[in-house]
Amino acid sequence: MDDYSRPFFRAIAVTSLLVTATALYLLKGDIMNALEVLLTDPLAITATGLFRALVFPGLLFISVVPLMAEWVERKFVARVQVRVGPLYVGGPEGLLQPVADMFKLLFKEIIIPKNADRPIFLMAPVFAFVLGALPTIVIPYSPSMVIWNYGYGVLLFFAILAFFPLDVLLAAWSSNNKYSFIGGLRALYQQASYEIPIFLSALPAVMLAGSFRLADIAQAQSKVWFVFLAPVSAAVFFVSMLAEMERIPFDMPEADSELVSGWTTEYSGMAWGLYQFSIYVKMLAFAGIFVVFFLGGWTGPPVLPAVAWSLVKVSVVILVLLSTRAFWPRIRIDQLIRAGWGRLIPLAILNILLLVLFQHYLPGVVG
Amino acid sequence: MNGLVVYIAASTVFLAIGVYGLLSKRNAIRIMFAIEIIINAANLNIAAFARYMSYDLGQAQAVATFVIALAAAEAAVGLAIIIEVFRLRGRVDVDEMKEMKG
Amino acid sequence: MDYIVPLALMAFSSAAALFSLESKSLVYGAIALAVFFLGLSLFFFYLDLPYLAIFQLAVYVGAIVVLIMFTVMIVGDKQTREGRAPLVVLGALGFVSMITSFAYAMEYFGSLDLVPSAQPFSMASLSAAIVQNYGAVILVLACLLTASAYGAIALARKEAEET
Amino acid sequence: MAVLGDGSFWFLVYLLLLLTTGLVLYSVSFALAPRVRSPLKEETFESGQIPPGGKRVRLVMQYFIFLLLFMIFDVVSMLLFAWGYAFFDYGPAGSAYPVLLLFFLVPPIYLTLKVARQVGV
Repeated sequence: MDDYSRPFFRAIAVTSLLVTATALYLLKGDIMNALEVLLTDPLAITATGLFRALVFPGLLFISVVPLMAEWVERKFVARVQVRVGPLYVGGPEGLLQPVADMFKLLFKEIIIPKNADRPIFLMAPVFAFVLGALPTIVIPYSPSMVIWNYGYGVLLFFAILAFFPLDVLLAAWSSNNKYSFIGGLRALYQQASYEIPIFLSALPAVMLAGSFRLADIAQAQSKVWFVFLAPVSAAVFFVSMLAEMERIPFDMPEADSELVSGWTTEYSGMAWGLYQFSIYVKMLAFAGIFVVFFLGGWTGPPVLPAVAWSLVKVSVVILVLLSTRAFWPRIRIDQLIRAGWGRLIPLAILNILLLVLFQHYLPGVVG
Repeated sequence: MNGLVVYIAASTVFLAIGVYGLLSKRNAIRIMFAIEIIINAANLNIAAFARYMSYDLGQAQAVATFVIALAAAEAAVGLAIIIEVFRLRGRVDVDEMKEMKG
Repeated sequence: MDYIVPLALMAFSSAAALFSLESKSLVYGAIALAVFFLGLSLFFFYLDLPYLAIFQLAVYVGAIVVLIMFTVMIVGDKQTREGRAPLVVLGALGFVSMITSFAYAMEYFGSLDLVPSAQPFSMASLSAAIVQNYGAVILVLACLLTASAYGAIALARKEAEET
Repeated sequence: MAVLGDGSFWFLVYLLLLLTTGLVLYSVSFALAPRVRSPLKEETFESGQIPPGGKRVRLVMQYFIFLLLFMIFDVVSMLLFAWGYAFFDYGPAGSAYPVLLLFFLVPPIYLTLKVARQVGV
């Protein structure tokens, strides 16, 4: 490390120390409480808030799932393309390859390009990481297994989502690279265009359940899953989800054959790693909310516990999301925008109108 | 003294900052900033009075959301105008927008 | 203490608002504007009006700031000429007059014996307001939004034709 | 007035935890990774070409109209959530104005798509 990067390092280190201290100060009562519970009744630890924030729907879970998802994706795509994929690191089938990748990224240099806007360039990945992971706070995995059972969870989820284009645009602009900026603008067009189908196709779930609380929405599907009452909306939501995450049929922002690597072109090392992580953790959040909106959350036959049902559904949705990468070609940006405004929004509106028409018959089936 | 006074003070300060920006800036985008700040000052007043005067909170929030909707419509048209002026003139000073024939 | 949180939010937001108007770079100004909107939404959260707070975040930070940022990046970050001396004086006068009117407002509202109403906000009352009381307002709003959409499209149309 | 009620304490905690994680990963990377300055490395990457032109070029913006439309729709769809919350409470009559609001916004989409097609976007 030379003089040139020392101020950044110092600033980041001091900030992280301050933030850690604040978190510890806020949590001191809960930590003592959790320790006490751990000593008296270890199984009851899952009911404490600290466990939720740190382990299960919280930090540990959302950092393990992206690593697993990356491994599954690489294996899956490799199999489809008649390759073997990761093989050597960590026991069978290269299971620990993503962990090795993470350590590799830790040791790679973070290059700051010439004429870049340094404060924005360096802080954008951290905010992307936070914004990508924050929506998972409202997603319930069972009636009680949720970090914050907020009464306005649906709106909060979408509000946090709305910050993402801003971060992408700033990252693209600050790296002072033409490819980055084109990629950033494409990401902006894409995420802005597909936010509306997401809103409008999430509306039927709220309409049917009559609540913004995600746990209530899942509970309302104890009789019929909303995917059967609002199938068009579910389809629209799924496609918009792919577009919001910039997965393969819609990955114009980082079209590697045209735009080098889109808006992440100038990012290297852990900065790039944080971006990649944020994309995968966003996938987890989206899969979770898709399950809650349309696939009934934790509801299902009582052969499995509630949490297991949620996890099974979320894994299935993530698998389907990942598999698109292997099967579909990339479409063009104008086709994408035309499809979003000309097809998906009218379809979402159509489903809302259908629900209004059949309003009289609905209360019987909504639990 | 009561808590409402703090909100009125905050609202006044925002309004004053907004008016200052509106009058002293040349750049059309800066003027846009000032307008948004003024609209937000009004919204803060609506919210604070609803809470302290025991008005119906639902109606107050509905009115505030309508204000935000108007602000969004205004921003859409305003930014379209700014882009158009920039295309014609190459800069966005309001002093130079003497004729708007398009 | 009842005043500390609003006062802190006021300092935070007004600093952001001032920075958004006075910063050298327009991009940093737009970021400061986003911070100002965030401060306002914290105000609304503190007043226990969550729907309005989240609406503020989604619309202002999610749409308006993004569009402003886009415009700034198209128009160029660097400032054109800035500041108008006679009007700065006028602005200062406006500032003073507003502070004076605030003093008068204080005299009235400060003397009242007000406490924040303890009623929790229920979403049902907002829905009732939107569906029952303000149906006609929604219609007018629809007309206005449509008109502004038409206007914006008509303005942007020429731009699209030339590129 | 609820400041940290309704479990929003955990929102703050979670936010801080995420910030800590991101910043710690970042600072560990800054501490461990080597840093060697060289003018070639800091040149912006444009597929091996020497980057031509000025610092920040102005770029095409033919989809600007869709952004403007997005702004209008963002407001409308957030407003519709307030109606969706009480969908069953007011019967068909309550749905009249919101549905009308949706219908009003279909022509601008059509017009925008037409304009976009005219200019060959």
